[in-house]
Amino acid sequence: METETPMDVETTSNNGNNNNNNNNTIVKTNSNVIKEGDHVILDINDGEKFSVIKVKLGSKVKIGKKQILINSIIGESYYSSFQVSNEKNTLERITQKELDDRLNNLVELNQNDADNRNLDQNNTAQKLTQEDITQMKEKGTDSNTIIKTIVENSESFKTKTSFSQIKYLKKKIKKYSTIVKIIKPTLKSLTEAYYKKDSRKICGLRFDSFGQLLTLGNIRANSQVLVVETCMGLVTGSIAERMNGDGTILSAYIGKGPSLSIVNNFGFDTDVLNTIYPFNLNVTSVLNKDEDISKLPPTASSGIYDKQVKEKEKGKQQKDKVKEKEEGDNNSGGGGGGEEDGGPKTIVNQRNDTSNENIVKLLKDGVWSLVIVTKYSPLNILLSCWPYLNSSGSFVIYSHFPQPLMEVHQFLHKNQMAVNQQISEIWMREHQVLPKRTHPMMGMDGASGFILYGTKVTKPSSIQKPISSPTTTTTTTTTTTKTNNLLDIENKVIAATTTIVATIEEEVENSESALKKRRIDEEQKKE
Amino acid sequence: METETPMDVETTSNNGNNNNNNNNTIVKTNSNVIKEGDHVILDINDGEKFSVIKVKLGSKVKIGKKQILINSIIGESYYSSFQVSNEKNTLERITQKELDDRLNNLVELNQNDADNRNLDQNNTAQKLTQEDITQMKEKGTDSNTIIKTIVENSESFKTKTSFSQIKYLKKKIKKYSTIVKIIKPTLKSLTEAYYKKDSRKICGLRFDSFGQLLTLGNIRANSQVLVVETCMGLVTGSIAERMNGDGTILSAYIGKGPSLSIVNNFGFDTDVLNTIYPFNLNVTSVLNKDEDISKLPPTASSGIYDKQVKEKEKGKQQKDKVKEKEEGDNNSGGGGGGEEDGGPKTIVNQRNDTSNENIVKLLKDGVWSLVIVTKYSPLNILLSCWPYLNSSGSFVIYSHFPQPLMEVHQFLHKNQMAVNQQISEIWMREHQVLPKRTHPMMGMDGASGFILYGTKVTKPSSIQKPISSPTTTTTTTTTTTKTNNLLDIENKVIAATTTIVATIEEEVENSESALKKRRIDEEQKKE
Amino acid sequence: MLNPNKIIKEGDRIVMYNGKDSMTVLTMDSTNVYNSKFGTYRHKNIIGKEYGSKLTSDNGNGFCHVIAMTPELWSITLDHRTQILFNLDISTIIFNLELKNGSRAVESGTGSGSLSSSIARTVAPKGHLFTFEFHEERVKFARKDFKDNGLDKFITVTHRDACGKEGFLRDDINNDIDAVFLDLPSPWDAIENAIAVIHDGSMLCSFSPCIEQVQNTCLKLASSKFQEIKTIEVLIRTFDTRLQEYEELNLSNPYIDDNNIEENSRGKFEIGGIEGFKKDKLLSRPFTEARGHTGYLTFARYLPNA
Amino acid sequence: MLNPNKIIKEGDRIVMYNGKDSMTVLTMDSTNVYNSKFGTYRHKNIIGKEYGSKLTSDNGNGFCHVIAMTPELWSITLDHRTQILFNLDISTIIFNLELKNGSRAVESGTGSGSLSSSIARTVAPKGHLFTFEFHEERVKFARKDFKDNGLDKFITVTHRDACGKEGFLRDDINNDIDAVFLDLPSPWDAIENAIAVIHDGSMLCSFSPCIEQVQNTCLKLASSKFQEIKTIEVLIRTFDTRLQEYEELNLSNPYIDDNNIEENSRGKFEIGGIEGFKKDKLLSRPFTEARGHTGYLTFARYLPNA
Repeated sequence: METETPMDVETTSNNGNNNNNNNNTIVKTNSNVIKEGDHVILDINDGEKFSVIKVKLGSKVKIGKKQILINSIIGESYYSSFQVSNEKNTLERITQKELDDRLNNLVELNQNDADNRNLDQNNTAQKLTQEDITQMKEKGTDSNTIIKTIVENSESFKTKTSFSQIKYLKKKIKKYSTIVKIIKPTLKSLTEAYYKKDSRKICGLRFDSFGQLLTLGNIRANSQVLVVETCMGLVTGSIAERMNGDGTILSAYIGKGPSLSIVNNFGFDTDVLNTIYPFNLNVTSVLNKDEDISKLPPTASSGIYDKQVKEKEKGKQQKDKVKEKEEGDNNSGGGGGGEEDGGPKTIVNQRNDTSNENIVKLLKDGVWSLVIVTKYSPLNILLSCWPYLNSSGSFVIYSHFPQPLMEVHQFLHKNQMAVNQQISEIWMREHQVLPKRTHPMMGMDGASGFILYGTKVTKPSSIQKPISSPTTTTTTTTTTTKTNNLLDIENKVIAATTTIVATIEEEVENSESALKKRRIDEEQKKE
Repeated sequence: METETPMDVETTSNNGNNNNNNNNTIVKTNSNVIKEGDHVILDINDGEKFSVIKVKLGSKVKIGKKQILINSIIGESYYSSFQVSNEKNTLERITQKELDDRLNNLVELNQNDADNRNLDQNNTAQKLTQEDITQMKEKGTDSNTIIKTIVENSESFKTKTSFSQIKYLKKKIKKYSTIVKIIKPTLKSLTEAYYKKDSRKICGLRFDSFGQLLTLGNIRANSQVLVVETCMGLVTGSIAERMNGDGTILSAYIGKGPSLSIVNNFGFDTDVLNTIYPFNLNVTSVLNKDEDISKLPPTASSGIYDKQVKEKEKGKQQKDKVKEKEEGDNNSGGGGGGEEDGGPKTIVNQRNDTSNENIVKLLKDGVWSLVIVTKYSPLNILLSCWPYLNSSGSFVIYSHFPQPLMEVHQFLHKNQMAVNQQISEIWMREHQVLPKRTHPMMGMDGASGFILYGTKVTKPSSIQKPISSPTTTTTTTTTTTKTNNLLDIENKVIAATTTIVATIEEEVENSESALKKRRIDEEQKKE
Repeated sequence: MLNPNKIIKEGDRIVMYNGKDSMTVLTMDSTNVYNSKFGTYRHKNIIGKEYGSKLTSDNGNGFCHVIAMTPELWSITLDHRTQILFNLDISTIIFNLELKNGSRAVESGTGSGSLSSSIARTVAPKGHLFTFEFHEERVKFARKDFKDNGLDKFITVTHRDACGKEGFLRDDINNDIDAVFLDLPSPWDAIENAIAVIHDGSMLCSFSPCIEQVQNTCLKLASSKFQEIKTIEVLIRTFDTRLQEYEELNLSNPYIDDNNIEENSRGKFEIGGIEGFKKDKLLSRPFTEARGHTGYLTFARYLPNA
Repeated sequence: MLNPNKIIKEGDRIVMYNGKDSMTVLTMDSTNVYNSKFGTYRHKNIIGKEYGSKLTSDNGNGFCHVIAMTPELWSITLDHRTQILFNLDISTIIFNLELKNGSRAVESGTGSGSLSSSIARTVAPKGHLFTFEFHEERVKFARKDFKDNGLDKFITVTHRDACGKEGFLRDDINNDIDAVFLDLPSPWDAIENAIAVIHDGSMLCSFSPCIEQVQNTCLKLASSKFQEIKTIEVLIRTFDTRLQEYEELNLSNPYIDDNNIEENSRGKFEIGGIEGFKKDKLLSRPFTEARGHTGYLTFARYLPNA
């Protein structure tokens, strides 16, 4: 494996005294240092805003209303914090200890735990007006002085408990100074950033659901995966990160061209980018109809393609297509094109063959995992991809709503196309762990989304064409077909389901009793 | 208010030095004592089994395989525990302290916290065979001796931590001795008992959902409530308990006669029983059609009616009806007729007029709350009762499944029949609170069921007949109508919904922002 | 609040409803006018209308539903002087404290009076709530609110520290309290005071946000002849339910005939060579913004003789 | 486990699937026979079949799906020697430890090897898992399982107490560990040992059932140059989804015509003078039996220079 770019050093310069499966070199001590050419996430004021940039000596980043020079981050450790210097328009290194000390040195904290018995409820305890504060800011007063002045003019500050005082100060510090933390772009950090920024762009895919998606999808190196997503490439990127250069990712797009701009922000090495094969989902549809694939347009260029290279390759006549693509990009990304997409485009797939002919070949070879995360109704997408999922392969669908997954579940169950199916949701909560103040966080994200997973199976005879009608409850769709036909279908479905209901019941009860059994087992073990 | 029966002493002999709204006498010191004539719940081995009986000197109860005399419980405090004496077939008072001491005196507990490093995983640490133990039991060896012998023959017991040892002993004590706790029947205790025993009989109504149902239904004394339930009377009884003699409960049954056997087990006073007016749900249906109500059969006798009294009143010709009723009872109670229904029947509604004519009058007067907890599809039931719910009255529906509630929600919203609607579910977890071992319980009840509540509103003009078709997604129903008609409806619904979607969106966003705002408010207050 | 008539009359407290986030409480005063972004309404034009009516504003530009007050609506509309208990906690507390018409209950602190109002609804008219609050200003606000809502006959507010020497003792309380609710920073310090007013079989509930408080409370309860000690958490999950535009792609597959999809012409579209159509589907999902914690509820029954 | 072929061959480890509660793991040995209540299957009749096939038993009475092994199926089918980590905890751990092909990870204890198998799948083939277990018998079982599942190339099991003096030090570990996972009664005692093998930016995760353990761990992490300290709980909610018989009552009301209901003749019934009919409806609800707690997951990043 070659190390062509300085990105993702941890991976590509991986060697040393490991056992037997490692043909790379390890220079772990350097892996956490920010270098030129790295993609980094700027976390501004603890999640207030995120930007992804490629580090270059002399380049500037817009933070607030100012253009800030980023030179000082080069050579520092990842996850370090920097304060924006308003005078010099630079970033100045500040350690966690300095941040903490600043808090403690700013004012004297209350040593006794005050109670709030005599706390005045009206929030008129501040003697400074908003105007006074604005004036200070405009004069360029440094943030520490502003905060100190505010605190000195607060009547209620003295009556607060030290815990409340710290909380108050932290808030003020955040308000009157800008701290930038430099984060290494990984699946985890990018998911956090995009979820906080606008979760709709990534279909609301929360980190814990995302983890389940990759686990239940049996994602691993040296596997073949078919992914259909409208998450700007985050899902494709996640699989590429996990595989880290070994395997094949068939990434189906819905639109004029691939919408994989987030893949860029991982800062992947060429080896990793070469595992990604973008293609139009329409290919599976055309293939299923046994129509001629050569009539389809080739995979259009995309965010993960270097526009210039592509244009040179394909000639001038492609220019219009690129423009269209950008529109398509914006559509499916839910308004896309934020500054995080603005970094220089890297070159992907110089070596792999993304011609429709090769895509068809790869699809026909079969994949071991099918992953669907889109804003579209999933059943048709799943069925269109189903022929290319190997028997015994894993499928996993993420959806904002449970209802579409219920329909898929019922369809596959009814037609005996899958086993081990399960619809699930995650309940996740963060905790505040502090001496005498331990409790779950008051705020909570209540919507993990829903996941359906299962294992594809085949009948002894080979795949038969099952009866139509997705489920008995799809409605607007079903109800508009010709009526005689419809009634026929209804009857068939009803007839077919009576026995199936019993089968599910059995399986379901088994599953409940399995849990019971396991619990008993565990309790016995605990004794 | 008269005190005719010795039941429910706390309420009926309620007096003393209270402020101004109390015309009863308080003899609180006696209220917790078990007396003859009381209904009591026998909790056998901490929830293993429950029985409800009416206390009578000399009566026996079947516990395990034996008939046990209950005389000794009379005069003791409620919530006391008794041990079944195998020799004398009586109940012997045992205090919590004695139970605890027994645990501690049985064997010496480990003082050091052993770790499980060398714990043998195979559970072959018991030298006694199951046969040995059975022999001891058959010989009539007392439970303490059996447990002591088992422990002495356990290799692994010595290596356990004291905490595990206690857990182990508690299990063994439960296994080899029978402890009966006498519990006062209340909404809380009856709900716990029936939920543990067979939650399906009470539609899976969990205590926390039940609490929400009564709160969101705005249940209070001096109100009028219409309740439709198939929970054997638990919901009707809960409302009667809350109202405690002041108010009117129109309790609609589905079947041949009222199925209110659990109402008996509350041990209500006549005043309370007289607030309950059972009637056939068909009355609302007939009334809605403007058909002659006099053609309907009168309210049949039921579990809450003394059969003998009723039979005397109605003559021999009613006998067949009673039999039919019992069948109906069993059907709607989900297999009913357990031993908890076996107690002597009390007399209800001697004074209130449950003739269909009076029911119609009460319905037409209007109710302030509509409560629905049945196993049937709720929309038709709700709409059938809707004309009798006062404008601005509260409705609340409980369902095992969210889908039927979604349909009701959409129907009422679309036709502007209700505001302030909300579908919700409860996540509830119990905690183990012990020094150094505090954590949520490993087992959890994951299904609270779902509740829809809202407030009925009227349009300025008075109620108009809205377009038909419950929702766009009801299906088997809708799809079988004449097709032309159906397509018309589809179009209308679709046309109608485009604007509605916007309205909901607005309200929904408001509600999210309201939560945000409240959170900010709170945080400011906390400072 | 407890006995609304069907028709709105002078002096009634009503709720002007314009969405879950937009409710206003009005006390009917025929000389008064209500102005909002939903229009102008003279009270005298509201009086005489049926509760639950949809009213058109005086100038005909806006509309508003006028509904009767309940403790739940009150707790949404009240000015949050302190953190309030949530509806689900309230209903769980009332259920497990076994409250009903006739119960005599003690509460501390009163806070915003949200729980007090719910308890009063349940114990009225035969029972009574004694609520204790150490913050003087809150006592005043609460007394006024209870009076305005017509609950003052059923609630007595005492300005006192529940952990102090006097505790819950009053001349009109005489070991006859059926249920005690504590929402205090150090609930364990009030448990002896609670014991002084309750009877054999009474229930106690303590609400605490932090687990350390729960641990202390449980230890104190266990050593004070309480049994059935149980700590739970309840959280509400609410659902965003609506007819939603949902996009279906028309892709070929070997398993179903897709011609039924092509016939549906509503909102047909094309994307990247794939045909699709839009449909309205009744969908439901939990709201993203949810409440992750309110507090732990610890219940126990006082059984000195068991 | 990691590279199944499409066709079953001698020596493969396969799963005989007959429902979520009824799975059996078999190692293909053409001389062997599998007997179950779902029929008798000679291995030689299984070998050569496609993975995912529905097989009919040799006597034709039963059938069975034969599917490829995954770490998830393995964790369901394995003999639970200790409490195992649940699937959702595992996926959350792997996600937040930022594991991928090439990562070098440390785990203690090994337990049943359920998490180990999942980690191995993720870090293989370029990376490695070093797992430490103080219980000798478990070490033996784990080594055998990893070998049987073809994971031994990617997992090294060390029989050692993670809190002991040696900690995680080995000749083949050299401050190059990217992620450490601790499932220990006193995780705080192993944190110094973890620091000895990780590098700037490495992640640590500790799993503990009790909140007191979490409190100690967080204090230790905060004083040991860890940042981004975060404690979460994740619980899975699974849904019972099926076509369900649902009863609709035909009751008159002034709002909708009910004749469409009467026309539906499937499973018509009459109860107490009310007509009704049965229909099949696709319904879903959470399972009643659920997991209320597994443990708290505390994550932190080692940042000695930040």
